Amino acid sequence: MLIKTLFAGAGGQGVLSMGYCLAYAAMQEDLHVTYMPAYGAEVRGGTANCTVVVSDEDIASPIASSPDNIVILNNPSLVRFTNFGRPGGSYLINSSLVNGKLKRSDVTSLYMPASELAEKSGSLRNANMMLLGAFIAMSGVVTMDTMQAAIADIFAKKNKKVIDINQQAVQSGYDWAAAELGKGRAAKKKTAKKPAPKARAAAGR
Amino acid sequence: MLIKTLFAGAGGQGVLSMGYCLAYAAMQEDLHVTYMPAYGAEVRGGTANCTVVVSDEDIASPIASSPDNIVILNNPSLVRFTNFGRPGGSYLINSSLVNGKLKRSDVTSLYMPASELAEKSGSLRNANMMLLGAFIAMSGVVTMDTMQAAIADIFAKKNKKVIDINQQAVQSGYDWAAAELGKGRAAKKKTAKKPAPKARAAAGR
Amino acid sequence: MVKVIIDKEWCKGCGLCVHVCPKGGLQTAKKLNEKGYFPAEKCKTVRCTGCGMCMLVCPDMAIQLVDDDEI
Amino acid sequence: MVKVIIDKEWCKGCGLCVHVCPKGGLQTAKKLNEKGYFPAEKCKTVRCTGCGMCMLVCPDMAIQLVDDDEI
Amino acid sequence: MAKATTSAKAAPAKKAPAPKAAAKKREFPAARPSTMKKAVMHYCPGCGHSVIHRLVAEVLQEKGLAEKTIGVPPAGCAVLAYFYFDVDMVEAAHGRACATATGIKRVLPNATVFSYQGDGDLAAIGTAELVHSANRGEKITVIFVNNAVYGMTGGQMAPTTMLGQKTTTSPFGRRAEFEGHPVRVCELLSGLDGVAYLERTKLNSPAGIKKTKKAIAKAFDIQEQGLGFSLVEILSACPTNWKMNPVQSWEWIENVMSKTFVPGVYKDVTARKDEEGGEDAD
Amino acid sequence: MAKATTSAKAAPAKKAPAPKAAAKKREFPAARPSTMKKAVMHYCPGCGHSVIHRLVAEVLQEKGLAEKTIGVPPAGCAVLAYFYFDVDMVEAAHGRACATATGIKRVLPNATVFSYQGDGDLAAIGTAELVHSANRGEKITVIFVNNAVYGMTGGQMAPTTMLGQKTTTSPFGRRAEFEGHPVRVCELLSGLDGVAYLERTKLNSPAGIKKTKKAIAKAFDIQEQGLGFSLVEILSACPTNWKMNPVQSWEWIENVMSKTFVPGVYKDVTARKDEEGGEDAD
Amino acid sequence: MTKSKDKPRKQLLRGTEAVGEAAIRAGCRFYAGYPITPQNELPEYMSRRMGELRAEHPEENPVFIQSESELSAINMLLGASVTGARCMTSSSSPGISLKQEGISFMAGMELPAVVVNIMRGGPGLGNIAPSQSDYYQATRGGGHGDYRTIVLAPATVQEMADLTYEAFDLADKYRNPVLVVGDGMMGQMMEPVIFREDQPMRLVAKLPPKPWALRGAKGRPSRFFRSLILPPHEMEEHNWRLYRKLQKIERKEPRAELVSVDDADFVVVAFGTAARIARSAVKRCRDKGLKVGLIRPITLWPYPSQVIRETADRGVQAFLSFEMNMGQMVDDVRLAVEGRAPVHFFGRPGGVVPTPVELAGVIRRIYNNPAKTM
Amino acid sequence: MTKSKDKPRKQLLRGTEAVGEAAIRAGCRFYAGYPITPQNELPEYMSRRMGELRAEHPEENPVFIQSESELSAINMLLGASVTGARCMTSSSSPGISLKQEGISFMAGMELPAVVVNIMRGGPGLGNIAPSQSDYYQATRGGGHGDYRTIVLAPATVQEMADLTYEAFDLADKYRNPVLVVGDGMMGQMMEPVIFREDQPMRLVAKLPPKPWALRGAKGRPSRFFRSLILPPHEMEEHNWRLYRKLQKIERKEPRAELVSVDDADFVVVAFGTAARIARSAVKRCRDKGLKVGLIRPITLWPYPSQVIRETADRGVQAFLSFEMNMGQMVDDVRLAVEGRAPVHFFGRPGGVVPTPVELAGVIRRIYNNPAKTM
Ligand SMILES: Cc1ncc(C[n+]2csc(CCOP(=O)(O)OP(=O)(O)O)c2C)c(N)n1
Ligand SMILES: Cc1ncc(C[n+]2csc(CCOP(=O)(O)OP(=O)(O)O)c2C)c(N)n1
Ligand code: SF4
Ligand code: SF4
Ligand code: SF4
Ligand code: SF4
Ligand code: SF4
Ligand code: SF4
Ligand SMILES: [Mg+2]
Ligand SMILES: [Mg+2]
Repeated sequence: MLIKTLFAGAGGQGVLSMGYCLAYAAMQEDLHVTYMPAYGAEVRGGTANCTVVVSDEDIASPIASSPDNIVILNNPSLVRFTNFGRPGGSYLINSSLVNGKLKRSDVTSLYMPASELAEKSGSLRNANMMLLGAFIAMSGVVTMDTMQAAIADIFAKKNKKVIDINQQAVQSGYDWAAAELGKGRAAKKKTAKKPAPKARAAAGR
Repeated sequence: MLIKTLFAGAGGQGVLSMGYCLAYAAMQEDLHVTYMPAYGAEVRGGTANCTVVVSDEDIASPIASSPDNIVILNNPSLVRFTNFGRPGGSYLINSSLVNGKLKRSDVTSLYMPASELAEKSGSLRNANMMLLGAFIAMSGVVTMDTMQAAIADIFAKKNKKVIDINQQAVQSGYDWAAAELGKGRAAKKKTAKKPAPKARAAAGR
Repeated sequence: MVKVIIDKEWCKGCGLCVHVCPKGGLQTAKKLNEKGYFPAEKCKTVRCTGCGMCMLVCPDMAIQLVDDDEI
Repeated sequence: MVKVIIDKEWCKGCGLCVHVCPKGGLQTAKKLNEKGYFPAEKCKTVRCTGCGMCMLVCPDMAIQLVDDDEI
Repeated sequence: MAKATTSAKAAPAKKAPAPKAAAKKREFPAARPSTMKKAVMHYCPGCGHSVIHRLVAEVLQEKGLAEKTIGVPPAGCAVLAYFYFDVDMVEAAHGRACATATGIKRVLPNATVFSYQGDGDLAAIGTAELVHSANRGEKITVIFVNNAVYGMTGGQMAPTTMLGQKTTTSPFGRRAEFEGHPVRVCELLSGLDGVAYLERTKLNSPAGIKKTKKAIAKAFDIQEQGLGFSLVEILSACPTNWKMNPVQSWEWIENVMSKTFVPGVYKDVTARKDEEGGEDAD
Repeated sequence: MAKATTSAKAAPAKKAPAPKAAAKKREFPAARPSTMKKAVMHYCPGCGHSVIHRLVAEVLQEKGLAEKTIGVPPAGCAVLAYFYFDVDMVEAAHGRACATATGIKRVLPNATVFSYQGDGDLAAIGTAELVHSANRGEKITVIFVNNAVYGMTGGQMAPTTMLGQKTTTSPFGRRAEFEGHPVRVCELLSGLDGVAYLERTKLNSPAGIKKTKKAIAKAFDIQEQGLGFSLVEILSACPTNWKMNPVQSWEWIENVMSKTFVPGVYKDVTARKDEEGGEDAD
Repeated sequence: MTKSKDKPRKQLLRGTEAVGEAAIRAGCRFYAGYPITPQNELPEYMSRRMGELRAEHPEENPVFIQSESELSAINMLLGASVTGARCMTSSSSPGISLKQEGISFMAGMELPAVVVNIMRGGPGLGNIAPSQSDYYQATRGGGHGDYRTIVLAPATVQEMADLTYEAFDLADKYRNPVLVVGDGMMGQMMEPVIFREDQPMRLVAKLPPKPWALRGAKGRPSRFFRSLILPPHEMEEHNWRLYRKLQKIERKEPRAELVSVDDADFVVVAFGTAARIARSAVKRCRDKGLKVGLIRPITLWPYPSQVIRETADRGVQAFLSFEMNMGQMVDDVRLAVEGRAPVHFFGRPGGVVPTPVELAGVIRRIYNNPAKTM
Repeated sequence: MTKSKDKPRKQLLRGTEAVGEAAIRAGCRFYAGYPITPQNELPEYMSRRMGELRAEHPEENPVFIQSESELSAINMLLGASVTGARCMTSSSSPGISLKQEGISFMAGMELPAVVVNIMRGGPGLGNIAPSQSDYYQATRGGGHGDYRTIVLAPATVQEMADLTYEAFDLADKYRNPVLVVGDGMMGQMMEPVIFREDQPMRLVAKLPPKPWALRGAKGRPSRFFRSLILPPHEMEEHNWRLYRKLQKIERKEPRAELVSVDDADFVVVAFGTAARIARSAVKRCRDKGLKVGLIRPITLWPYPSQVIRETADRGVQAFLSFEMNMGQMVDDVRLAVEGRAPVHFFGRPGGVVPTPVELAGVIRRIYNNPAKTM
């Protein structure tokens, strides 16, 4: 099992936190995990992305030339990473902030109006966590339990409210996606054979 | 043939010029020659010395751990270099500026009151050239003709008078020493077999 | 008459032109441009005097003044 | 009475003490020291006031004032 | 046909792209001087570098200097300046732009040579090169962009960071006791005899931009006249690392930075004595 | 028994060599403070370094600081200072003494830390370290020996070389046009906020020597009080490289050097405003 | 962040943070450095942690200085080190070049220090992508004079922590600068890290004393540190003394990890990030039945020559030095193998990180034709 | 001093003066440097000669700058070089360490320059006596990144002149920095020097044009020089391009002098001052009937590996690398020999110059027991 996920968006959209939470959760499941931010610090720009690799073995490289999963938070990222995901992989796309659709048919894609949903649910700033929840529903890289525990851990220094808000956002994203996927082939995924104990296959493969 | 000569005295006594003139003359005789100033520039001090190596072959090192000839211009140099000359070698000593005698018997030594002689002859500043003349008489490393030509060359940019003064000083030193050595074993030297064409043995060996 | 033209694809949405326009003649668009910025745009309702402040301050040279009469 | 003592082996013959003595009480010796310098020495003829200038300026701490009375 | 009115004066368009038949189609952005390449700059939204680039390029164009100019960008956010300036350029090592500019100018005394440096580059690692090229009176122009942080590397403390300012390496705010006071470059250099011109401006208003351009123009004049070293220090926004939006950044320049870094002409060998020094009315 | 009257005040002789029975036999030289080792110094006859060493050592002795002092000699003629000062010392790389002293003082805030630097070391290669440790207000004392040349390396031009002065690398005399004017360190630093004390003295007369000692004492006081960076610049003879005898060297300091490098207190945070700055009557 | 009392727990740390935290735990209380990508998070981390520590343990007097340059930083370290403080600086390639003079000084004066190089691509400004092109500089002493520094090359974030922690002990033990080298990947990547019980937070008061340190001459004769030794014979003696120390290090400290080397007839040699790729490629090859092994030098100096030589003596068909540069460590592999087997090189400079698949392809090609060096 | 019209005549020149005069003749019109013993006479010479030249040939615009530091000097050179000027800087070991960043930049930007290192003993301030302890730094690139500089190692003052003269052509030909390395002995010593007819004074106007130089964009599109290349693939491509250039240099430029190697069954390898001693020691040994030869690398990089390897193939019993350091070039000898014969090392660091007698003794000892490496 070796699952590579890229999160991409604009600076400030919380892309790096998404990756961090996923990596943290994977660590809690005693998986091998690497988290790698794209560091373009010598050139300024509004984009941010990071890659999380989860595996049950040593991980060679924390960067991915063709990730299994790609989570897209805004339009420039969609443009940039359209051809980046591996054939057969999956895309999760914040449809609120992209123009049009992914121009590929060899990957699974799920469009979530995350910004709108987040705004409606109270704060635009939760869009990333909702997407993260949806991503978990879609990919099953870690369990929701682990993720919820991870969030409690990560924000332990902040107040309880921050934890709650984030946990709720993740959950609502998960629920949204589970429902959405349920409409399609989510059921199929739920019964997919796990390639290794403690490891879950990437959704949509 | 390989003759190493060390000139030692105080800064400003013209020690480096002596070595330079000798080296220059040897060059004019198409000998292999190196001239090496002692560069103690990281430590200040009043002393100066240089080594001239003359040979009919490639010269390995321009410095000498036990020079054949040593020319001493002042007392600190005498103290410092008393044990430095190779056994069987020779010392030429400016007796005007040293206290007492060399405490060695395994070397030839010649004492020349060079400062006094120079002062008498007009200028204290000629002492070094007089010693150089004496050194040539004593060692025969180069001929007087070459040396006189070398001086003309070296001071060519200065006026005629400078050349004259220096040539006269060298000559008078040479004459003084020749006379002095004549009293002893100078005659012997004059007939000594030359070890190689164009090369002359060090006196006093 | 002098007129302001904003190239929304060169604009990075810094908002400085909006800030300096003495007439309040510029505003931030609601729609992202291709680069992902909300570009500046002219307010339909306000009359631009062609003072050129917006062009002067625009870091990305996305604004230009043109003489409308000559078009 | 205060008296000047010059250690000629520490002296480097810089001449500064000779220069500053307000009484002209010091001079340069004719004889080299072991290091090859002409050291400073007291003039036999001049009376030192013990002002200490020479000691103050001596770079090599070759000069000392001693209280003669106590010897 | 629309007539483009740029803030640059019409310049002898020697190097303008070959006149196209499509002149009728407006090309954007046309506010761009001919001394700039038509490239999107990598600077963040509202970054002062972008404006300063244009001002320098306009001055070079207006004075007809472009063809004999060699620019020296630094390591700093402006490291890619050669992608934007349409003049010969050579990248300097971090902090060494003044030395490199010296090397160029000494070989080509008639060339127009400028270095373009940030506050970290010029006032930290490049201090010795700055002070000594200023002192030697090298006939170069330094465009000094003071944004109170290390922009490129992610907002670390610079020598010019304000007291109390939090940066990634002064997380508790700069403290005079440990990190010292902000270094005022114009003041520091003003006593050096080789310096011919020093001015500090603030790039936070249309008026400030105009004033900055005037200062840059003056600095290049000084160089062309061979009078000595010239430097323009520009208080310039770094919204990204200040964690402000561009408008807030402008306000911060006004209310905070320019209190410590007082704008004004700090030296001008062409001025009468009484004109020089102190803060000038803006 | 003879009573030695040294120019140093009697100090608590804690570290004096064990009292010998031979106390009656006068030991020379006894004018030496206990903070100096009994070693012949390698300096040339008449060299200012020799005197400055003694003055610093006397001040350390008189103030009882020796046991908590760490000195930082430079690369320069004074590189061997650790052979003469009887305090802990660590050799710095050429020009970096201020950085090294900073490292020491930050770890040991209660230690007395001084650097001892020549004009090449401090005002050329060490410019950045000097300016920034001064600006940070490092609580160190810099003894700055300005002899207008690179002494150790054989008399090359220094940043402080006089206009017109011939050196081995300015064989035609220093020219303002190419080599710039002499760098005036006290003036340069005086505007930096971290600086607490700056004085320039001339070491060319008994009065100058006394004044220099006072300045050094004051600088160490400032350090002990934790007020900031202190530096004493001393105009000091290098007869060897000036190609003068020591007496002529003193005159040259008076007639030439001190005209450009005007002695005086350039900054003193303990002084009332009106006392500070400008040339003081000698 | 982590308190010394905490019992070992997993943390997700960035490479640079792991270095910083390990340094703090190892008793480092002096950091001086200058920003440069891709290691900025290290000074940033230190600025915060030293500040926190100053509040918690004012008596430890923790110091963070953002120096005016890399040169200044290394010379501040020299001062801090001579007082006995455990100290660290960090930078990336161009900045490390600027530190070479200072490193040479510290080696000459036998002053311990830890210097971290998060390498980037070069020469010149190069780029900030992962690269291993400072291998020569690190292992041969880019500075002047006869000296070496111990060079540690972690390949995981856990090792970034472990080796940094150890670096301080090694530096003190041998009184010599120790380099820790990583690259943009090692520095930026996050992985789980555990600080073990044998890696506790060490307070300054409990560190082994350094009787040689300078802190003022109270109660003892004054002494000094220098590297200037003018008389050649004394300088020679000093150099030989250093040499014997270096030889001791060469005997005692070489370290390498061996992966399925025992029965290998082809061995890849790689360190740091490259070794991660190599490990994976070797596994791929093994899966396909190729008897390939990996030697991963953990110390780049002293180089684990002996284990390589022994492996060569065991009859390995060929070696492949795999590096993210144009071929530098390959010298050391050749020097170890000394003609016993062909030594091949595969590398990609400039920040391109080859994939395990790519490397496995290279291995297969050579495996089938081991005698022919490229 | 010497006018270009003079017909060849012998001059007695100091090593540093020979370098200076050769540089002037080769068309060098830009010198920037900072004093440091034992090479001070070189900047001193340049300050005088550039001044004289400015009077004679104002149109050549000769420039001498005593920079504020070595760092500044190398970066001034970068500026001068980019304009197309032939330029030189010089220093000694610690100062050369400070130039490493700049040298890496110039190599990365493909800018020619001549850098002279009159080595002294190290590490640290060390001393000023003759030493060869910067071999690694010179040949491996003490700076960061994948690059090399051509390294020329003269062994006589005549060669100081000849190789410096040539260094400018090599630098321009390959657009790469060229190092000339000597030591205090080579720099301070005077020997007879002849500037040959094929080494005339070259006026700037007559030098080959450098179409790549920056002198303002008049009449052509503007262009720029940089070493920052952010995209890894571009950086890699750039690096490989440099690599191919370096390989070409490795093919074309290695140079060595062979002394009685033909029938030797024992070969000493030594360069610079050490080679002078070795030459004399070899002669002594030959006189005593020992079949000893000498290989003297003239280029330290590219290293004359092939001639050494060929010699080894011919069945030489053993090699001895003789160096005035603790053993650096011995790596290159080993890499060339690759196990074909034992490679011994003898060296003295710190400025002690062994005598031919001493070295001959060492040779004899090994000669009688060639297999046993020390
Ligand atoms: C020798 C060296 N040290 C450090 C760096 C990393 N670096 C690049 S730019 C920079 C500072 C940028 O700050 P500033 O000069 O203020 O320019 P800004 O980006 O703010 O415009 C630093 C430290 C480098 N490239 N080289
Ligand atoms: C990096 C480096 N560059 C150059 C030198 C050579 N050097 C030693 S001392 C010195 C300058 C001495 O001049 P100054 O600082 O004025 O001290 P002085 O000898 O005049 O007292 C120089 C250039 C060195 N040791 N290290
Ligand atoms: S030209 Fe003036 S009035 Fe018109 S939009 Fe721009 S700033 Fe506003
Ligand atoms: S100033 Fe320019 S970049 Fe900024 S919002 Fe206006 S048009 Fe866009
Ligand atoms: S104490 Fe005064 S009077 Fe006596 S010798 Fe010294 S300077 Fe002259
Ligand atoms: S001042 Fe001192 S060193 Fe100078 S001459 Fe007088 S006693 Fe001698
Ligand atoms: S980081 Fe700051 S200085 Fe750099 S481009 Fe962005 S706003 Fe400008
Ligand atoms: S060279 Fe000058 S500074 Fe150095 S010891 Fe001699 S007189 Fe003093
Ligand atoms: Mg900045
Ligand atoms: Mg000096």
